[in-house]
Amino acid sequence: MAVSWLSRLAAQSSVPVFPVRGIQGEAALHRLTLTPGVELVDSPRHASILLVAGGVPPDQHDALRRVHDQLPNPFATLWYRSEPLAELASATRVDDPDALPGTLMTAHQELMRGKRGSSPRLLPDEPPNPWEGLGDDGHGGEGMMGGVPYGRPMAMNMHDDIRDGLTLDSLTVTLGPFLPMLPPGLGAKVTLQGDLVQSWITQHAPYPIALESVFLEAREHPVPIAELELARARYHLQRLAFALRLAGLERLALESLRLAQGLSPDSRLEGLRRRLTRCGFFRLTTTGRGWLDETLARRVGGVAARAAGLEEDLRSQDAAYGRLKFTPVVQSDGDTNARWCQTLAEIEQSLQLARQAEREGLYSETTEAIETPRGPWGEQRPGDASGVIDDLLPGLEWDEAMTTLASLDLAAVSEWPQDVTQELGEAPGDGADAAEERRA
Amino acid sequence: MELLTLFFILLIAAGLGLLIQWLPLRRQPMPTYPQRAPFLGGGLPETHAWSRFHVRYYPMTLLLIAFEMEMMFMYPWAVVFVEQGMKAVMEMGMFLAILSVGIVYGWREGVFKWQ
Amino acid sequence: MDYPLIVDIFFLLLATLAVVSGWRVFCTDSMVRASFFLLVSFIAVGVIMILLTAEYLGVAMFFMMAVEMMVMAIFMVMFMMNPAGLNPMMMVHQHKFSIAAGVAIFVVLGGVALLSEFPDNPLPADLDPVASLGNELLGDSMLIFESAGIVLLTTMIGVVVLSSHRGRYGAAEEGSMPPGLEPGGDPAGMPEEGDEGGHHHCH
Amino acid sequence: MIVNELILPVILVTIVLVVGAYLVAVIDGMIAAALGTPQRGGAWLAPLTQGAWLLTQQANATEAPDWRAWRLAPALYLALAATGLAVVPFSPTLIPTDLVTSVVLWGSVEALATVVIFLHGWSANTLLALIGAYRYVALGLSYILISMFVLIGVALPAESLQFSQVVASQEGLWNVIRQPLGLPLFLIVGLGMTFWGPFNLADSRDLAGGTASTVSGPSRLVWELARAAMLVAFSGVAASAFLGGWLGPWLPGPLWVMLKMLGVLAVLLLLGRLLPRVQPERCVTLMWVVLLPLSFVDLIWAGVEALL
Repeated sequence: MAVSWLSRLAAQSSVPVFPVRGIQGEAALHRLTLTPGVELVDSPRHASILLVAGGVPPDQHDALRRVHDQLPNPFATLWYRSEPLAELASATRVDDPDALPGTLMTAHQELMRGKRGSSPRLLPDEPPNPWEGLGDDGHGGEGMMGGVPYGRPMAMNMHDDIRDGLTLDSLTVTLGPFLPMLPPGLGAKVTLQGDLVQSWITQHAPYPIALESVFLEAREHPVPIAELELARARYHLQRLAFALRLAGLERLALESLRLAQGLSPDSRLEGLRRRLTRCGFFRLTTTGRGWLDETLARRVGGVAARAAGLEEDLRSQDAAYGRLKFTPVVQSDGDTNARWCQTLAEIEQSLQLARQAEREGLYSETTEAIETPRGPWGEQRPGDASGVIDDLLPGLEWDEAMTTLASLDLAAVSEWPQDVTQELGEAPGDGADAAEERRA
Repeated sequence: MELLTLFFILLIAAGLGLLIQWLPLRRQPMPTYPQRAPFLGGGLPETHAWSRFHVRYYPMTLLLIAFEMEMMFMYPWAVVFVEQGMKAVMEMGMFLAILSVGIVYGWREGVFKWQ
Repeated sequence: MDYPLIVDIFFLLLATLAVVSGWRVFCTDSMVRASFFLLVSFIAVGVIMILLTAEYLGVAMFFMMAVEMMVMAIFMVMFMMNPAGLNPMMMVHQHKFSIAAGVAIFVVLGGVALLSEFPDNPLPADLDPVASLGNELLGDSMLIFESAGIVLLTTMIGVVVLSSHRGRYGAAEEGSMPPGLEPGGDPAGMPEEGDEGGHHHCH
Repeated sequence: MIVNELILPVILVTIVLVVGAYLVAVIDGMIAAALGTPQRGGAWLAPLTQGAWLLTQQANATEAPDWRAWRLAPALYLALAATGLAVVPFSPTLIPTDLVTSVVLWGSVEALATVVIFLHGWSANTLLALIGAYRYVALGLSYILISMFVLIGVALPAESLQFSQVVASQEGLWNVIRQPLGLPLFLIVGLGMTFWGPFNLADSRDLAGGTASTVSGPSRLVWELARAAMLVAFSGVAASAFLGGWLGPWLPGPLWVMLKMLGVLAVLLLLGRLLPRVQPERCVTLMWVVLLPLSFVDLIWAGVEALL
């Protein structure tokens, strides 16, 4: 049988997975990126498995259903630390990160060999607007521009273009919350004219990010500075990896992730930095765009603020850091390029601090105000700053907008540390989800 | 004869491309409407994507047409270049110098930037 | 001249393709399809030219028309309503006049083709049309060729002036101000402030 | 005669195209593995399993695509790749299409590729594919001039627009040495034509796959196949224009051509993995302001060299 021969061959292919990045799903996806035989793809059309990594708040279940239905047959779903949709009660659910790659591969193989049926379609097979048999020609349209030809209205011009004032059609779409180029959970209503963003209205804030538990402990009692600084460097390296992947530098993204995975005080960043400069990442990809003024930079905080020249780092208030002769690094430009230079400089600084602190066995002293990698945590945790992009992105081209977004760290910090479910050994964060929703 | 060969090569390649698509498609039912919706990460578009799309580099395309028109003269010129020697160098040098002025002017006016 | 029968067959096929795709240009609703139908028509004509051993002109036709139709498609989509023809529309106007004009031109051209006597002076077999074209450009037609360069330069400048919104000194509608001749000086080459009454200095 | 002039070239081109496209995937996989991408199974099997998976996957549709253009575009791209390979001379006698103006024919393949790639993104009628298509046109209309200058440069010493003559003119010294700027510039054109690596403006990650973001199954297979095939065709042209085509000691001509093609492919694929994607606006400026003057210089160099 030709067909069975084909499916046997197909079963051996690497598993194309479309990840839906939910709350606290990032860590598992970082591991999957480094797993052989699993390929994380950007479009659901290119996937045979829909992996929902982390919880999804109920008000985004509709969006999840839409993404689910966009995978071509045959496909399967897998829920990692996430409650499957009610319609898919029998769906495979995995909570152990170590079992995830194996389960993905088994699911793909079973799917190809026909041992597992394709996931059912969740939404009714109806066009967005009824069109058949309607209108002048039975295709739903009326006149030149009217009606809903084939189910959707046609784009009409709304506004003059913000750059050259031509009044051509603008396209309004809602993006996210599961668009792979955006931060997880970010949803927005966007108007584009050509590939230029005309308006950007953020509708859903990105999901709160979970920091490593050492940052939460540092709020309660002194912790080893070396540990704190390594966790900080790890966080930035993972962000860098995302941006590098977006820029088509898969190789350096993996290098960055590997560095993050095996990070120790003796790790060195020079190699990665040299390769980044040599391949032209700073000149060809990151633009001078995405500039934050002082007010906006302060609203975002952390790396973005220091990249804009604000010398704000709560670590300078800590006496232990004072003994390490810590002074914050700053850049002056405040644009995408400056933010990446700042990030690299901070990773280097963190590694150096970690080395020194480990030698001297230093512990952090201040617990009232700590500097998380996301920003200062004094009175309250760093909050959601996604509002700034509403002002920042209009006027940028799609490519610039995505590069700028990747360079900004906007999500609020979650009140739960990263590994809570693993340590408690309990089922995935429904409780955490609920808490996040209350906060959001 | 060369053209006939080329014709067969074209036919085979295009036929192969269509056949690979058509053979598995015969038995396949039309995907459902939700599946056919554009992928925007769970979001939806308000309208069709086909529209009066604002191209940002339109002055560049016009400049290209003028330049390309001129380039077509260069192919025959290339064939007789060695034969004609210095005369060909002078003539084409003049011609290219004239047109380079156009490019430099366009660059100064920011034609290669997105409008 | 003798040539194989297959050339005749291909000529007929290509001629039909050229005419049919040329006709489709006016029947389709989509601007993109219309542009590329025209491209197909031109390609068919280009192949016919190659069959007539005008190898350079034929291939140059593919080349030029591919770029030009691409640019045409871009502009048609940019400026025509309903560019993809989602709602059907009539692409032609003035039917009676155009039919009459078409018939008249067809008759005239057909008459020319049938009635005129074509010269019959066979070319030497080793003639290289590309090289002779090159020699022509470097010989008698040199002046025409160089003037074409000037005309194209004028075209380029005109194109830039008309279409570029982004000027050298900033966007057009923001008053595109050149910098001063010395740092901090008045804009160079601009009428002085307060001259808007219409009295311009003549330097 | 029929066998030599018709059947043999047709079979040769078809085989080189298909095997070449497979090798592109294999070499790319090997380069990725060498650069640290985790891989399971061998690089030799991966393209086959991937292809098999795409054949079993359902072909996606969009709400109101331009059906004919959408299905035709990948097939036409493949046909263009085949045309490109057909102008490559494999030996002094084995030349599938030895047109007097084959250099110009290759130029028109480049121009038509832009049309086809645009059509692929346009006809899907979805936002991300549309942006990819229009971005690609900006690139496609920019690299074409560079390619023309560079190829006119190789036509000068050959005194002909025929690739077989171009190869013959390199008997003494290959063009890669004679015109040192030519090959690097031409490689950039090749990456642009196949929107590979730094010039992947059409199908990039920031558009979730761009023009390919809405296709799946067999259609996507043909599209990726055509893209790899175009890379093969390009490497064939680059090998004939700059690396002396069939010229070389000991081995028969066709084998030399294929070895040189493999070399060009390896360099292209390596560049594709090493460089970041260029921003579209910057890309157009780079092409017109930096690379176009460089190709002027290349042409002048070639002209002076040819007269000396």
